[in-house]
Amino acid sequence: MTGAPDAALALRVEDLSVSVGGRRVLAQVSFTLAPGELCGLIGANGSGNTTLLRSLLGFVAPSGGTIRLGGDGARRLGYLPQKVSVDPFMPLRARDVVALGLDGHRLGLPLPSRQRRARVDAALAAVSAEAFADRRIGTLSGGQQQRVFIAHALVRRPQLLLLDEPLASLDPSSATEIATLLRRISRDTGIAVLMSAHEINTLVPVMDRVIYLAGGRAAAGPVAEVIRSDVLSRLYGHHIDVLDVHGRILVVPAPGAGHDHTHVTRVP
Amino acid sequence: MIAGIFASSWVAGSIVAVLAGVIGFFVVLRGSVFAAHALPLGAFPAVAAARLWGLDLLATVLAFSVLGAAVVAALSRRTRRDIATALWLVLMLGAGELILSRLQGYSRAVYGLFFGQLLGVTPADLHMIAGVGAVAVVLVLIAFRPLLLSGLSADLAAVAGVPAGLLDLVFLTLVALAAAAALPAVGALLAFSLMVGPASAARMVCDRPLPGLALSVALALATVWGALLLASATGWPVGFFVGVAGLGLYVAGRLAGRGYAPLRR
Amino acid sequence: MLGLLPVGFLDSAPVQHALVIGGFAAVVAALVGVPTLLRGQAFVTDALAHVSSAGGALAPLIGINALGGFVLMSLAAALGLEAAPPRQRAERDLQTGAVFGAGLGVAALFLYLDVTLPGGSGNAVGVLFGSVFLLGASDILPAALAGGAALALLALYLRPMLLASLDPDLAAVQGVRLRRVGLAHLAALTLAIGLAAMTVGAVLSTALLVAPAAAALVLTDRPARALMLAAGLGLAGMWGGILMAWQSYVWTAGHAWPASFCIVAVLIGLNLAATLGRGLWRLGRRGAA
Amino acid sequence: MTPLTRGAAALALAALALSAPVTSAQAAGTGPLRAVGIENQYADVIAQVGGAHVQVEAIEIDPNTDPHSFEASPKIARALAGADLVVLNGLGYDDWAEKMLAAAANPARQDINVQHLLKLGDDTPNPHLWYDPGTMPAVAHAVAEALAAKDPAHAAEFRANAKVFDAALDRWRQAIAAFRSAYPGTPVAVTEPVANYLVAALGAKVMTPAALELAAMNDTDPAPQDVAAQEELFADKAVKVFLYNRQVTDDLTRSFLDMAKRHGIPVVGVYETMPQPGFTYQRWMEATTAAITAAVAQGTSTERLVPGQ
Repeated sequence: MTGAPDAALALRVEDLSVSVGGRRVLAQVSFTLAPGELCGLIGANGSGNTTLLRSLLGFVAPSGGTIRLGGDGARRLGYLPQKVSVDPFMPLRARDVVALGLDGHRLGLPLPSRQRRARVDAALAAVSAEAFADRRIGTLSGGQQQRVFIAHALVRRPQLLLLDEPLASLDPSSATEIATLLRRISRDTGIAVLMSAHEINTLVPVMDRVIYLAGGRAAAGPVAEVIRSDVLSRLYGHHIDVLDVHGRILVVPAPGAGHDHTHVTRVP
Repeated sequence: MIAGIFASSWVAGSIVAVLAGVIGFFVVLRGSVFAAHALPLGAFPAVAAARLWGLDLLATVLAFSVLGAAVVAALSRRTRRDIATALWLVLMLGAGELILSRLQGYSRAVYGLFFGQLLGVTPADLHMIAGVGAVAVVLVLIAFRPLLLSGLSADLAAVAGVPAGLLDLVFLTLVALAAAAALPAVGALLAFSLMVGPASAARMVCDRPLPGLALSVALALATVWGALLLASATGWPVGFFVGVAGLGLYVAGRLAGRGYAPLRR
Repeated sequence: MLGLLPVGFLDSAPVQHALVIGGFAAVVAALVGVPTLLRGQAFVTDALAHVSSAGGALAPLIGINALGGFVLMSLAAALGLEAAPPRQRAERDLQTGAVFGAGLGVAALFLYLDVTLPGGSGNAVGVLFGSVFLLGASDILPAALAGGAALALLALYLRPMLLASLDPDLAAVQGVRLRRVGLAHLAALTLAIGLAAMTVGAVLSTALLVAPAAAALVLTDRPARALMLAAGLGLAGMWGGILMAWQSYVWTAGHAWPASFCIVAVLIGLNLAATLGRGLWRLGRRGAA
Repeated sequence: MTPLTRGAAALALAALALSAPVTSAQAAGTGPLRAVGIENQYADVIAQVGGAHVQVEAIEIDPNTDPHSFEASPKIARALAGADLVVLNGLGYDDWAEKMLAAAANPARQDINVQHLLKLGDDTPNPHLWYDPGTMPAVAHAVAEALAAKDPAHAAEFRANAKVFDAALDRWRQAIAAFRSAYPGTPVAVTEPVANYLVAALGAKVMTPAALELAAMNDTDPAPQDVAAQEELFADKAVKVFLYNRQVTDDLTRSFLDMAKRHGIPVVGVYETMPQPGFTYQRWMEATTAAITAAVAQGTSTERLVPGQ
């Protein structure tokens, strides 16, 4: 599905449709992502977030549409799956986890090299994890582990970093920290970041673009152009109110429109 | 004090210890303890079949162990792994009993598979143990990083393009190889003890994989040598000391791990 | 229906005892198997069954019967496991493995002493491969006691067991004493293994606990139905195996197949059929949708 | 090198240094020879032939379990490695010993494998060779020759002792001949084929289904039909005596014992190893034969052999 390189864009998705087990999960989803952009992928459970990410990774074959990756055409993707649960007694330091991101798929014993160490250090520095780089992964807090896994995904210098619900299991302050961290990484390195979330407000201050998924369809664009009553109403197929309460966004279905796909973003 | 313990026993015990230490490290890391118990014991019908049809014992045991690894790997995609393993094990033990009942004459030698005779290792056994053991250790070291990564998280391994199904099969086959090599010396039951105890203590003490692996091997060697010395001093069988040392190492590991790794989270 | 059975089958005293006691054992084991699998303890089951060999080896040394030694040793192992229960499944497997290894080491010692010391009689490892056709009227009482106790524990603690297997934290919040439930479960498990060991032997008793319960849990999600299905499948496996063992005498001219093998084979066959049937049914439903 | 690996290496070296192959502790000509009988009945024969010039050790005193599921200890390994003569049964009955002797190869040691001595094939179904009246005389003579080779100074004494041993078996042989002529073709039931060689020598017939004997011996499940056939033997009083293995009992054999008692079939205990104390091999065999005779003649049971009877 990967087409010709498109130098200006990190990712271009056109009319992507995906069916899983005979059920259409995504219908004609289109969006683009430029290098250095951070894009939020917002949608309720079951609205196709994970399927979209998995089809970008090539784990799921689309039934229609195209996915083009930018740059030199090599599929340099970083991915952080939802909820990586770690055995607390795993004999791996944070540093070792990051190193596995670099060459965990290679055969043979890991030979220490200056270059390898430098890249691991750089990835750890990028997520500000130097302080606990030599601690066992199982002893780190959820937020610290999430940083290490982001470094694990970053260390191979991807063009595009995909993260599935990276904030889901974090407390609000850690979530904000990680969101800000991702913002900084995308700005500093030019990596395009696509992260899914249930909750929009943590991402509002950091994201450049948003893809809003509902019922398998998507509305994509800058936040101000997508999170609007008219756009979301069209997406859901019935009236939706978008309220601004002291700087927090509330997506509320109109009374009586008790449809399956209605979705109220949680206000923390 | 050492008189009565033969050089071949020391060497065989040391090879099995290295093998168990290496394979056991990944058994513990990947949570494949049940498979490590079931695959060696699943060779029970192989021992009986080799006698019934006059087959080569090692070849038959290897074939059954590898078949077991393949079946468990395949079945665990359909059902839960522990259930697949349990069902495979009881089917094999039942089949072993069936084959045993077809044998004429005194055929209880097949039960020798359970406990092994470390002191009865012949030079021919030694070559076999060393050969199969070397293959298994080399394969583990080749697949070191993918095994580590998929042990950390199956999802992360999949993202890195590690073929999970294949790796799983390779790993279970390695466990089966290790078991086949260890059978004549320490038997199916104690090979397992040697895989679990040292590795579980090592991963608590070491934060890094390679030193952890080295410590696992060192503890396994210490277990075997200590067991041989104690057995020599007391006149009791080696297996008793191996089994008890395995539990001791596990408990020591748990106590060592309590300090810094939260059990409850 | 009865007319379909081979001549002499129901008239044979060994068969009658096997059908009654074996059937009871199969039902108890299948029922205990359901919460056992829900708690993810297939390995514990197998480990306790194998550790019994130490009890079998101990029995002649201290002059008790093999089954007594067996229950004694697996109960000791169960208590050892419950003394410090870890939370993660991988950790529990490791702990089980360590206790298992120690149990077998002890078995190695007892077996050694059995051979080299003058002592009582008793076949130390014979109990590992029991036989359903050797059950007699004298086995009814111990079977009823062990099975009754296991069923009583199950009846008392089934709901907390299910809740604790679903979510230990939730169960703790609801006032379930996890330690007590775990202990009750292991006690019921040990009794069920002992009962199953009387019929198919200790090392194969895992089959009676795991196979029917696993098949039932494939077929239904509801605990009550799973219990009923498991009991039915266990009974079917036991009786089918007994019939197969009886008939094999005819098939192979005087060389019957071991009853334990037949029972295990039928049980696993039923399990495979359930798994395949469920898969086909799902496939069919998907095709229809 | 970390301290740990250094320690491990040191340990390894120490182990290697200590693990030099063990040689016979016995220098020729000084002190008594050392011999091992794997089963105590063989040890008894060695003792009778060797007299004061041989120090004998028995390994299996009471195999009330399967010798295969047992792991031999260094003590046993030491005894075997340091012995000048080892007698083992063969036929897989004590194959742990075969393995251990192969592991501790010692050209100075004489190994007498009774199976090979009697030129029996590996497919011989019954390993309980000592119940055959032909076995022990052959063993005694082989032991005498082996000892004579080790200690030529006492060769004549060893050979004479073997002749005495052989002659001492005459009473047993006479008892067998008397039984043969008095009770030809006596039907007997058994649990395992323990004493079947004696049964054959007595001219008696084992009525128990062969598959059932095998199942009992090898711990596999018996067929209900075979169990029923055995029960019928008791119920119909179709057998005159039931030979019961005293040392390896399980549910199967116990249920037969109960049945035999219920139907008034006399029971005679037979053994995997020589009952101790108070028995020699000759006395043991005589007592067993006398017990079978008493059972057939008077219907008396001898469940446990007691010395002095």
